[in-house]
Amino acid sequence: MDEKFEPKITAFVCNWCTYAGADLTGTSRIKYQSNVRVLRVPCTGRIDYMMVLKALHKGADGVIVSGCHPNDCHYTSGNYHARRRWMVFKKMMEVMGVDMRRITFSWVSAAEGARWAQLVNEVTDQVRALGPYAEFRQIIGAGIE
Amino acid sequence: MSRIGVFTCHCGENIGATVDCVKVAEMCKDIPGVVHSVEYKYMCSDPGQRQMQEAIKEHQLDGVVVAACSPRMHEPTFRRAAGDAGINPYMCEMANLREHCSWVHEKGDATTQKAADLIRVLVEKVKHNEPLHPIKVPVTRTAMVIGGGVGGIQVALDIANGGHKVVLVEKSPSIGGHMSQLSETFPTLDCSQCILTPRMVEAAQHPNITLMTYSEVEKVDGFIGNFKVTVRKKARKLDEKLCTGCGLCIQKCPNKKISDEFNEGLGTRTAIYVPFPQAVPNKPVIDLQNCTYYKTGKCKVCEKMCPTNAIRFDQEDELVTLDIGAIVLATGFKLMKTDAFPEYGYGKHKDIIDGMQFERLASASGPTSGVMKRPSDGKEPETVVFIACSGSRDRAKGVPYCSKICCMYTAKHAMLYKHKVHSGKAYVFYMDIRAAGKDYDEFVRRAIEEDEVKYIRGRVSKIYEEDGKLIVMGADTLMGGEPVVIKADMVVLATAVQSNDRSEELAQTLHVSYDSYGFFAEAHPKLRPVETNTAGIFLAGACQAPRDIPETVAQASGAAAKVVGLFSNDELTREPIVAVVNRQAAPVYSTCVGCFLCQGACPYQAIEQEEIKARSGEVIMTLARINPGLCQGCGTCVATCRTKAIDLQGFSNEQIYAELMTL
Amino acid sequence: MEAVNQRAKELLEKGEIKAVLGYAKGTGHVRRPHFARKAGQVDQLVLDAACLQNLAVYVTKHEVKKLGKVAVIALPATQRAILQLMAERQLRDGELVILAVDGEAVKELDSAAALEEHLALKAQGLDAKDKALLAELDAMSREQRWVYWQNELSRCMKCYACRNSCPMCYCGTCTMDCNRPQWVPVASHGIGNLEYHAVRTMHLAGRCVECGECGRACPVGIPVHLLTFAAEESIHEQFGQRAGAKAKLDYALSTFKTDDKESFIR
Amino acid sequence: MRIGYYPGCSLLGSSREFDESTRAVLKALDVELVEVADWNCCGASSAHILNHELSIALPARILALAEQAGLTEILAPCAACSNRLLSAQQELEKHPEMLAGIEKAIEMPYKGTVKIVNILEVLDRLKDLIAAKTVEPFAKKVASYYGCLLVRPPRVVNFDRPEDPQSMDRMLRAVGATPVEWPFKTECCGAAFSVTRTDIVAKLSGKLVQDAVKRGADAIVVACPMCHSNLDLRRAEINEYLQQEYAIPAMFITQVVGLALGLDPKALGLHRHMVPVEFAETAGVQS
Repeated sequence: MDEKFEPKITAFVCNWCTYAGADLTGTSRIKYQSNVRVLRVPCTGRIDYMMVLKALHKGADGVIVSGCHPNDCHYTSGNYHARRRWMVFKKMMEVMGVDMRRITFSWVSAAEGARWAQLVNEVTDQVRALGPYAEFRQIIGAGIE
Repeated sequence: MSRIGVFTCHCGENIGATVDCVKVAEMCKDIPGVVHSVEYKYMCSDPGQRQMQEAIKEHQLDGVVVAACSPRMHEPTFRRAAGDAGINPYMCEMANLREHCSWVHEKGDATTQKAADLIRVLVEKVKHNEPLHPIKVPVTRTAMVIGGGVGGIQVALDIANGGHKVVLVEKSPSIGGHMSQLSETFPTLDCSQCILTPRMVEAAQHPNITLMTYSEVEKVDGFIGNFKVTVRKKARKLDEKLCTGCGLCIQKCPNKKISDEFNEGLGTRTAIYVPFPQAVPNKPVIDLQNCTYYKTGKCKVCEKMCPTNAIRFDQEDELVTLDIGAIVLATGFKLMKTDAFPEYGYGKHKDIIDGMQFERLASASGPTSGVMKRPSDGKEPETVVFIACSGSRDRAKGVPYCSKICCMYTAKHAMLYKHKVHSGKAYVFYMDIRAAGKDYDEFVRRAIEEDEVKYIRGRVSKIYEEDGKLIVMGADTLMGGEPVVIKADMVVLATAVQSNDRSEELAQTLHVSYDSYGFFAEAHPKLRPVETNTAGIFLAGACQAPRDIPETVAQASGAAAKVVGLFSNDELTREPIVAVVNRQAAPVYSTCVGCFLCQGACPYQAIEQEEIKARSGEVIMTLARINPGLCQGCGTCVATCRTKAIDLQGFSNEQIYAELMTL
Repeated sequence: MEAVNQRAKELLEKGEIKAVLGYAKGTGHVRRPHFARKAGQVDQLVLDAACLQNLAVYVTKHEVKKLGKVAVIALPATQRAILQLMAERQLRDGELVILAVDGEAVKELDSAAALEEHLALKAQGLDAKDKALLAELDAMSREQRWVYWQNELSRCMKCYACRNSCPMCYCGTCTMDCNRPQWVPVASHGIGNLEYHAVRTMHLAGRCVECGECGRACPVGIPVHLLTFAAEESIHEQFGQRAGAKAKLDYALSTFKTDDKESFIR
Repeated sequence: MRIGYYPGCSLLGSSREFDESTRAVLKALDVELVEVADWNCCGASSAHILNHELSIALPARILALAEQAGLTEILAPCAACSNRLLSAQQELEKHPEMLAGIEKAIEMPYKGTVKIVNILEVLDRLKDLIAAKTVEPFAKKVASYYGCLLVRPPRVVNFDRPEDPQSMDRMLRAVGATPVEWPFKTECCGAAFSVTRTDIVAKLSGKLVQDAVKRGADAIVVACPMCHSNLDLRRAEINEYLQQEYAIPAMFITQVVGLALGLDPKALGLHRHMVPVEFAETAGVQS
């Protein structure tokens, strides 16, 4: 296993802001690292914390959760509900000792193509520096179905 | 076992240059459930689409993944094509190889691998897709326009002329709005009432328009095409059918010293009154706060005088519930009052007035019959200072935005003043002159050049009164910040345009969004300027942002076109991306436990209570039910539900779980 | 105790209630829940410092509801749980007679509004012991916490005693028992246990009345209650809301403020 | 009531009567003043122009000393002092990254827990007691003059209505005085030009004196040492500039309250004024 470690990054993004923002990254031909796999949902409000846990379960070394900035939600308040859920989820994960450097929450609007590229690069670099999420992989090892 | 087809698009060089599409198509053949995988130069082209349709038939595909550009671009295209080929359109998904892969990564194996991964995720999703059917909702072809100013009147007339019924609701006793108060309008200086009153009469007489003046919207239920609106018809204390509008009651009303709202407090009216002579309808109302009878229990002079016995002191407010298909908000604006300016004396100087008060002073139908007299002593003002941006673009006043109309009306005011007082001196303090619009800048130049209005670029820091004069202390920033002191007889503040009183309350009643200043928010600032985020509710005029008359009227016609477009269908079709609460056989009925924790999470009040009843009629349990007409499909309730009793069609738990499991 | 039993007897005799739910002597010092169905059985009820269990867990059960109107001897945590259950529409006003016991004082309540008023007079929050335990957790490094919980959870065999003892875990079909999709693995291995306890904590965040029943119920002594306590306390700290305090549903995770303060979202 | 006290330099020098009257009035109202030991200069009008860090470190030291003394609140009667203390406190709140450097400079920890209040806020709290204890109502027409530092910048001081403050007027009414309507409550007096450019002071303060008299005031009441210096100490220059002898006295609010409470004029430092505190029957003009 001399091969250089390439992290696996899973991103959950809302359709109206961050997904559209990532589209804009493409239209603007801004390059970023290809480790990320994006899952599209309508709104950050739809993002169940179980999705984040399952992403880790499936061996993601880093997770990005991103949606519309406060006030910009296509559904007026889905992101506000999501923000609260994240605040509680983060606290609980910290209590359980989960490495929260691996889960990044952010707001990326439909106009922020460059910001999406920057975010993905930053997260990829950071997670690459952290290395594989060994602790989690250890408990997964005990129970892959 | 699923039979899924994968169609990989080169998008010319756009995908093909960095992603090895041929290899991707090959790789996809190995995904379980994929029975057909091809690549093509341009999938969205006519031959491309045809190729997909033929493959659907030939290989009896039950699901399709098109690996091409963003679904935000061509999802409707390919879903339509798939539908035409005989499968349910919602069995088609798109993998975004272009915006999310080929355009943002370098050419190489990693990029090709990512492209294949993206497709694999969507293949797993499609395996769990369910055929969905667009939601159809009926449409009530009656529109409600809230606000009877020039914007509301225009909307009502346009919809009515389009052949649909309109209910025009106005909270004050007459339609006409602010425009009926104006003296003359920029940039043509034509008389405001002369152009507005014919429209008011037309609206009143139109067979498709029902006027509800002196009425306010109290409650709005339902959803696009199917609103139920409750309107409070405030008691005029008058039988409108009997009243002929003769005005005898007004002449005889003993209580004549009431500050007149229409004249912005510069004149007086009686307790039973019509706001202005051309009011529509020309039927009086009794002002309960000021009527002697309601204050002391004695008087009733109007009742005795009325030749048709139309006065009804015992009349009560009436609540009317109407079925409405679309709503247009045209509730207008208000001006900041002079008492919001401590630096200009908190409104305690009578001769510091706002723009609307000046309109009344300049109006031929105003309290001075259009003769320039200052409010304090009725003298003709020899020097008048106009201050633009009074409150606007001023963070300290909470108004960082530009009020848009003031530059123009200030030029108009200065001009009108000069036309009436030829020897008078008019000064305008301004920050910038924003006169963008047809013939607008020419108009301002005319004020400066022909009417010799002195424009001073600078702010006024203070106004105080000394020896019967108003001392205006300003600065001329074009002269190096030189202090300027002007002894004026009257000062006109072009105060900021603000959202109307109780606009936030109304927004909450209608569940439309509003900005931090109380202006209603459009669905998209550029592409959907007359729609709100709530389907079926539209906007016109200054309730959305400061606007002048031409813009308001243009937007009103735009909103009317949207409503007429909506009414051209028998039924509305909506994307079936909505949340659903599961139902199961008795005795479980549903995994919903009826805790209704989801209700607060719904931005659309779409979660209702459904009672499950036994044959005896006894309620066995109360479950959540989602109204598909109201649900917009955000899925916040889905993530909130503990028992996963709610699921979102198109983004279901099974679909997302399947996607995750491929990663 | 006398006063409560007296009143319970009266209610039973008058036929206003079908049973009284309280505590009776169990093995050794243990107190077990007890339904007195007849006035004569009321004397078996005891009330002392050993009575710990949150009795609210029973009142939403189908079998209990079927009995008809029941009186509950409700210690403070039980009172909070009942109020939260009422806010979550699992109990209606008048469905129970709540014999609220606070030290020596006894009060008879039968509605959410009355319960809210009654509870408003009392300080809420964790006792010193639990606070100290949370502080201990807090003082650990992230890695230590991970090891601590992995070590604790390694004993979990998913008996679901924590779930079943919790008054707020009343769902007919628990998400743990859902299998389309099977979000949480059934087996009690590393990831299965972590995910189960994460889900349990998230489901109770904003709803936990901090009775600690889950921790007491655990047969292998995992302090699972610390997870829900930590979540509940952080909700109170961040949003000012507390479960079991309001008659009208005030669930922290289905309400929001536009200026909710956080510093981690980029 | 027990409250921390930071007199600052003016109250020990040019405005001793402000210190004397503040102490006298608060003593009469049973307020214990605890002077911050070893206090230093607040930085006043110069530090913030020269060195930003210094302008924060100086007030921070005073506040840190107050913290160490266990004080929760500190009265700084001088408007410049209270303004500087507030500015520094807010700056450190907004920029926590500066804290380490400041703590190093002042060689003590700083927590930012002390609340800074001005004299009008303290008197306002005691308004009912003052009204009850008033034995000689100050039945004069007064021009209440707030100057700039008490109310500006509004974001920093967050006190009263910046353009048309009312707190002093309320206090004056409570002791029987009648505030006149006048537009110059927060006009510039010339401030620190008191020393360097007396001609500017004469012009600016002259306008104030002239207008106060014109509007019938018997006294100008202030709450800032600099305002007082300009209106009192520089009266000769003002009168020369205006070519008229204005005798209207300028008084500190604490002196007015003290008189109403029946305190000895000497204890209130009234004898220290350049313009005698005497009231003509009608107006303050002696030609």
